[in-house]
Amino acid sequence: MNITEYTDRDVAVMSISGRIDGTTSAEAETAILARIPSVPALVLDLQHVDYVSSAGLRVVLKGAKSARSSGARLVLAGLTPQVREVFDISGFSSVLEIHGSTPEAIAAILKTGGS
Amino acid sequence: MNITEYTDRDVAVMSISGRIDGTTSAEAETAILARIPSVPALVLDLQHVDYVSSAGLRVVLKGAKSARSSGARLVLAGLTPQVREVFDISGFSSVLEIHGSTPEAIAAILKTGGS
Amino acid sequence: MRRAVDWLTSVPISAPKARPDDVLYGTEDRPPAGVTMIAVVQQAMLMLMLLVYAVITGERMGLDPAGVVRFTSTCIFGFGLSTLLQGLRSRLTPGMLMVAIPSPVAFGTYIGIISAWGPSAAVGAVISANVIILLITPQLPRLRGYFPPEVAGVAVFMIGVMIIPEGIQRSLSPDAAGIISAPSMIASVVTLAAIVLCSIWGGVRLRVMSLIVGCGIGTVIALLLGAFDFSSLDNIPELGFFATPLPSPAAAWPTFVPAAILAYTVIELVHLMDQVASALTMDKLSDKNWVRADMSITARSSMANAIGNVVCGALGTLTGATSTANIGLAHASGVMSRFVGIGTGLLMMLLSFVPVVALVIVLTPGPVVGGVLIYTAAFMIIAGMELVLSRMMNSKRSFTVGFSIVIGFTVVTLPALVQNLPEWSRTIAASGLTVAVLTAIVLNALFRIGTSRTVTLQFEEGTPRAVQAAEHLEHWGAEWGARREVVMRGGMAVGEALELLNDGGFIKGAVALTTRFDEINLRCTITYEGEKPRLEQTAAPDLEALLNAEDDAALDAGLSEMSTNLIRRLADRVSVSSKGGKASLLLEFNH
Amino acid sequence: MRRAVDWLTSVPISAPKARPDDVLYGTEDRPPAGVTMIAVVQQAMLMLMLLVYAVITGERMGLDPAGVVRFTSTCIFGFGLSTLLQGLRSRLTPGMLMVAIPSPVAFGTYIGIISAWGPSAAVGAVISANVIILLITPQLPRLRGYFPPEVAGVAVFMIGVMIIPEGIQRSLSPDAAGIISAPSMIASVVTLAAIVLCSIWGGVRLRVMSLIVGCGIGTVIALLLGAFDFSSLDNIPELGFFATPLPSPAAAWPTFVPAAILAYTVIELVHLMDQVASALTMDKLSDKNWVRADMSITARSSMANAIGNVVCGALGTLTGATSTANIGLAHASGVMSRFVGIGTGLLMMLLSFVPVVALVIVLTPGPVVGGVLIYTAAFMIIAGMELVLSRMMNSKRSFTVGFSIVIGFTVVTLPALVQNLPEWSRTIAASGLTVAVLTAIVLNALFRIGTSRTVTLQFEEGTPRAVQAAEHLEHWGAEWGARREVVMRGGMAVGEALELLNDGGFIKGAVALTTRFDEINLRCTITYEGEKPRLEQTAAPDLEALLNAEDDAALDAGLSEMSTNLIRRLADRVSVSSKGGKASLLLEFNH
Repeated sequence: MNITEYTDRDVAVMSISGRIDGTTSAEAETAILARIPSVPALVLDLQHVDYVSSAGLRVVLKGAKSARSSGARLVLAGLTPQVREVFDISGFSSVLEIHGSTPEAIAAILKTGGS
Repeated sequence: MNITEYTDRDVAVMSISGRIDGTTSAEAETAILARIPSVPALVLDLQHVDYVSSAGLRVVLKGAKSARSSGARLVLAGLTPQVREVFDISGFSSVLEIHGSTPEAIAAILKTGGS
Repeated sequence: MRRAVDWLTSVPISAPKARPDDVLYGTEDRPPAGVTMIAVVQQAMLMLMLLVYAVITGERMGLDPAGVVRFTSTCIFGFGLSTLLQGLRSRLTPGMLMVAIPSPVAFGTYIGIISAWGPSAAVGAVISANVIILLITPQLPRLRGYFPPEVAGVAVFMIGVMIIPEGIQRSLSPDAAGIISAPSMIASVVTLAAIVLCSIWGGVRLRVMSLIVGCGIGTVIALLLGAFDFSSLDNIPELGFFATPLPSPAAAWPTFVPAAILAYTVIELVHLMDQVASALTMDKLSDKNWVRADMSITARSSMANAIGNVVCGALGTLTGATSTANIGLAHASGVMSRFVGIGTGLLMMLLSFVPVVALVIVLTPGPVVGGVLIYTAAFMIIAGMELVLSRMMNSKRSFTVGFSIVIGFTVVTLPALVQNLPEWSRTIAASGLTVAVLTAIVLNALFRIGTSRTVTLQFEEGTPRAVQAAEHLEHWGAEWGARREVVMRGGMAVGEALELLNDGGFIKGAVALTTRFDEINLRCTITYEGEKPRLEQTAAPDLEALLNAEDDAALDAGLSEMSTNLIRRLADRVSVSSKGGKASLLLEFNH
Repeated sequence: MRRAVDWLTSVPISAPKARPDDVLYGTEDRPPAGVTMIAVVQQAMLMLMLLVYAVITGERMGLDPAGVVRFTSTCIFGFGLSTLLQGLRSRLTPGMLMVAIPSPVAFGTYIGIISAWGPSAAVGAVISANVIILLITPQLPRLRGYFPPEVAGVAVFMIGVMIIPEGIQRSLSPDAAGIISAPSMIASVVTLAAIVLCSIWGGVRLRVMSLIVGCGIGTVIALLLGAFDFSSLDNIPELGFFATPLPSPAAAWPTFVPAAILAYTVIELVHLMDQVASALTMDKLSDKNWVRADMSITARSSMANAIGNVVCGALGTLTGATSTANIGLAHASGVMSRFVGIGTGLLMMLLSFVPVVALVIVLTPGPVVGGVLIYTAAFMIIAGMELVLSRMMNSKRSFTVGFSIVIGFTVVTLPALVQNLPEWSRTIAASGLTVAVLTAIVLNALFRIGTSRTVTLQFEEGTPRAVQAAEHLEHWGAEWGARREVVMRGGMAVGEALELLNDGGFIKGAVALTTRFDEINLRCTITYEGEKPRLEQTAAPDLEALLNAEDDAALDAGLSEMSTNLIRRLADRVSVSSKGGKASLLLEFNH
């Protein structure tokens, strides 16, 4: 798993690639939880993630919870069909904000503002 | 341009993607020059770079110079054919260490040690 | 009765569809009356142009001009009914805009059966073959491995080849001495050129109507140059304004000839593959959120076509297939509403009572028809090649396709070889299409025997097990030609299971993954030394509540069963067992 | 004389080759005597198996058994010479291991010419056609646009189709009444099955020898079942152990018939495309650092083949082409040394003096030959399809290929249409291959007219100009079918130039990029309001010194001309001009 962070039009983006599973979830959790308090909104670009296990889902939910309590907004983008399916069948799609691609996610954030 | 840094078997790797040209070379320069003094060897993974202009070449040469003066080793890896051609016709291939892929570069560093 | 209607109309739920942005009216949308009318007329006009195979069939059956007109009218009625069925939504019909046309695949075999055993055998063969298809349709997913894209590609390619002689003869109209007619050739070339130019340089809408434009221009040229058999006008039968499209009296009662039924069943199998492809295309084009093949809708589309074909058979006509040109028109015009399909079907059934409509099609000059046929042949040949090469080739697939085409050509170019075969097999063997497709089906089935369908992975140290499992599944999935989405789902579930077994401390020793594929199921079994886990389905946690919970402990507790739930939902069936210190976990996935 | 030899042997420098890791002996390596001998014998055996087309040609020319043996021996001599030429390195020959075999493309036309105008016309046609090819070869890069992969694909595909009747006739050996011979069919199926099984389940080396294995097993079966014309043994001519391979007396002096020359030139154009593809394949397989097509070596390989063919023509045989099976053998065995090619050529020339070698090939049972031909046909058909679809299809390419194949088939299936053509055109028109390839060439050339070859990009705000330029070039490069490496180089140079113009402050107003492609050159012109830059070639900086320099200022100064140097080296020609406040910078790239 690799994590790249950058900002696009002042929106913070965290692009993860590889697998988010039991081996790598701790690293992802640290990165996400460290980033959220300092930004009004964070886009998680999962375009290059080809596998998310339940450990990965847990990290995303923790991130969403942390965002909610700090008044920030966590947005997911670019899910591959198989990752999308995991979010769908676990019910996560209904409680998270998910966009087709990072540009779409950024546009949505810029339009409605953080949180 | 995106820059991702990670270590693989204790070798520092900096993976750049996109274009290294006049617009982005300053960012690449900062990242490379900041990294070199702290490591015995650095692999520049250019696998996802599809364009290098003379400004990009200058950054790489500056990196190599900095590495030489700090006793470190700068290794390039994964050049696409068109980027390789630019390194060849500019004569850069003859003064830089270039490997086919990042795993090969790491193997070479582990075998012969840094610097 | 009431209960039967209820059963028929309570359609099994499939995924909700969303209209893509470039479509004006989606499958379920009801466009305004004006839009509907224009769309219906366009679809019906295009369909009428494609009736040329019905005309050819009628002529080759040796019918007199009045008979050809009646045959064509009856076809219009039958295909109108098929189109109507496709537009209705029920347990047996899909509810889609799919227009039926006489099939270029069927006419050769149909005529062959008539000349060998008479019209009543054709009626019997068409009805029987389509009843067989109706019985096969529910088994479709199970049989997919026997009809891979390369087999369908051979069929499409050979259809193109079989059309050529018909197209060339009509284009050149050679006389008894073999001298070709220059006016005919010019009219045909102009027709062909107009179609090609429209489809290459025209805009999207002109492209779809290129057939109509080409026929229009070609007909004008043919009339100007005299490349039109004006004597045919003298033979125009006395037609009333209104006439019931009746079956030919000769075909009143079906007779059932096994060889004829077999030959026509092969043809209908080709149609079945084609129908599945068309339904998938239409579903994909009209659903923004399209992710996976909706097997329910493709099966219902195939059933609707088969039911329509049984009626066509009973009416004494050949059978139909979905027109891809009409799908293209629907997409290009942005009107994909199934109500347009219902309207088109009804309009066609109405027009079948007006013989002058069929007459206009029957009178289309031969060279114009020839140009259309040549155009169709060229594109069928390319489409077949693209289908063949849509999967990575390996030696087996190359030989299957190459040898099938060689055998198909042999029949076409060396017909003398067929003459000494037993009578019953001749109708099958005489058609290059049927022989090539049968060869492809048999070779494909033979080579399947040689492919191992069960493989075992012994995990190695170093790389995480879930990664090894995913790579293993992807490699073998491609080798077997399994659907990518099923393989990905398998990788997800196996990865999750390995993680659960590992983190739960169930694994005490060596682990192996055995994968078995049989077209119906993908079965992944994880065997290991240790205990079996409990994998009980529990209620899904209230995620919203977890998000608002005070502390992380609540979140972790709420998600503790997440892993089990994921596995249970990703896999279609899960079972665990243990025996003598060894445990195994079986995950099954429908394919 | 001395000067001529010097000229001939001073080969223009091409890129140095490096042996790939999986190759044991590279093009320039001289393997030990034992290895060389084994490799030479294997290559020669495979070549002898592929001589079947020479035998067919001899038989169809109506030669008596002794004549067929002599014809085959003469072919062995001619193709041995061609193989030797390919192995030598000179200004006209490449220095590669490429084995020549009688071409399956040529034999139909060759026989056609002989039956229409006699053997001396064939000699004249072969010699003239190959002299034309020799003249064309230097223009190859310029003509590439007229012979794109889809045209070559049509040729390969139609070769496969043309072989079918010959293969089926020999496999089934039907008698006068059309009753097929069961022993023949069994022997043929066994041959075919053995070849297929070896190539599917055999290891790499068995796969390459699958033809020889198949022929061996097939011959045994044919002899056991009696599917062999034992009477042919009675007619075996009295052959000495040694005989000079002489041309047929009938062909002593060439006559030149324009229609025959035209027909054979089309065939040799097909060979030319094939030869270029084979030479590229061989070069790619034997060079680890392979980056771009070495046009010098492909041109020299084509010339060597043409020179060999002129000699073949003079000897009264048909012409040859490079055997891809032998390339496969070289790669699989890891011995790609050109000295093996020289050895194989010399061995074949020697064997041509021993008539019993040719006799063994002539006596190969018909059904075995049939099985080999069917196998070849199946794989040619697939290879043709793959070539056709190697470029993205669009409407123009689809129609070009589809229509060419339709026309080719028409000739094959409706030969009566050809009978009324003027005598001179009949040899051309009678061959489905020639007609299909000519149609493809003409349609491709016609559709090229309709494609804009000059496009202008007006840069937009927002995206960096270099990015816009790169995307623009890639889009149009694909549309034109330009080589990817040239397009990428263009993108690099244009990007660098835009950066230089921008950073140097040369651009004062609007900028546009005009790109023109004509198969020989890709020309990119940047026009803008402002001054023209100076782009003078300067000496390359001493990079090693810069690396060791004390301060960064020295480095920056040393690299100050880097941008200009890069542009000058990436582009093949650079020119600048300005007029009335407008400047332009032209970059040209050889294609």
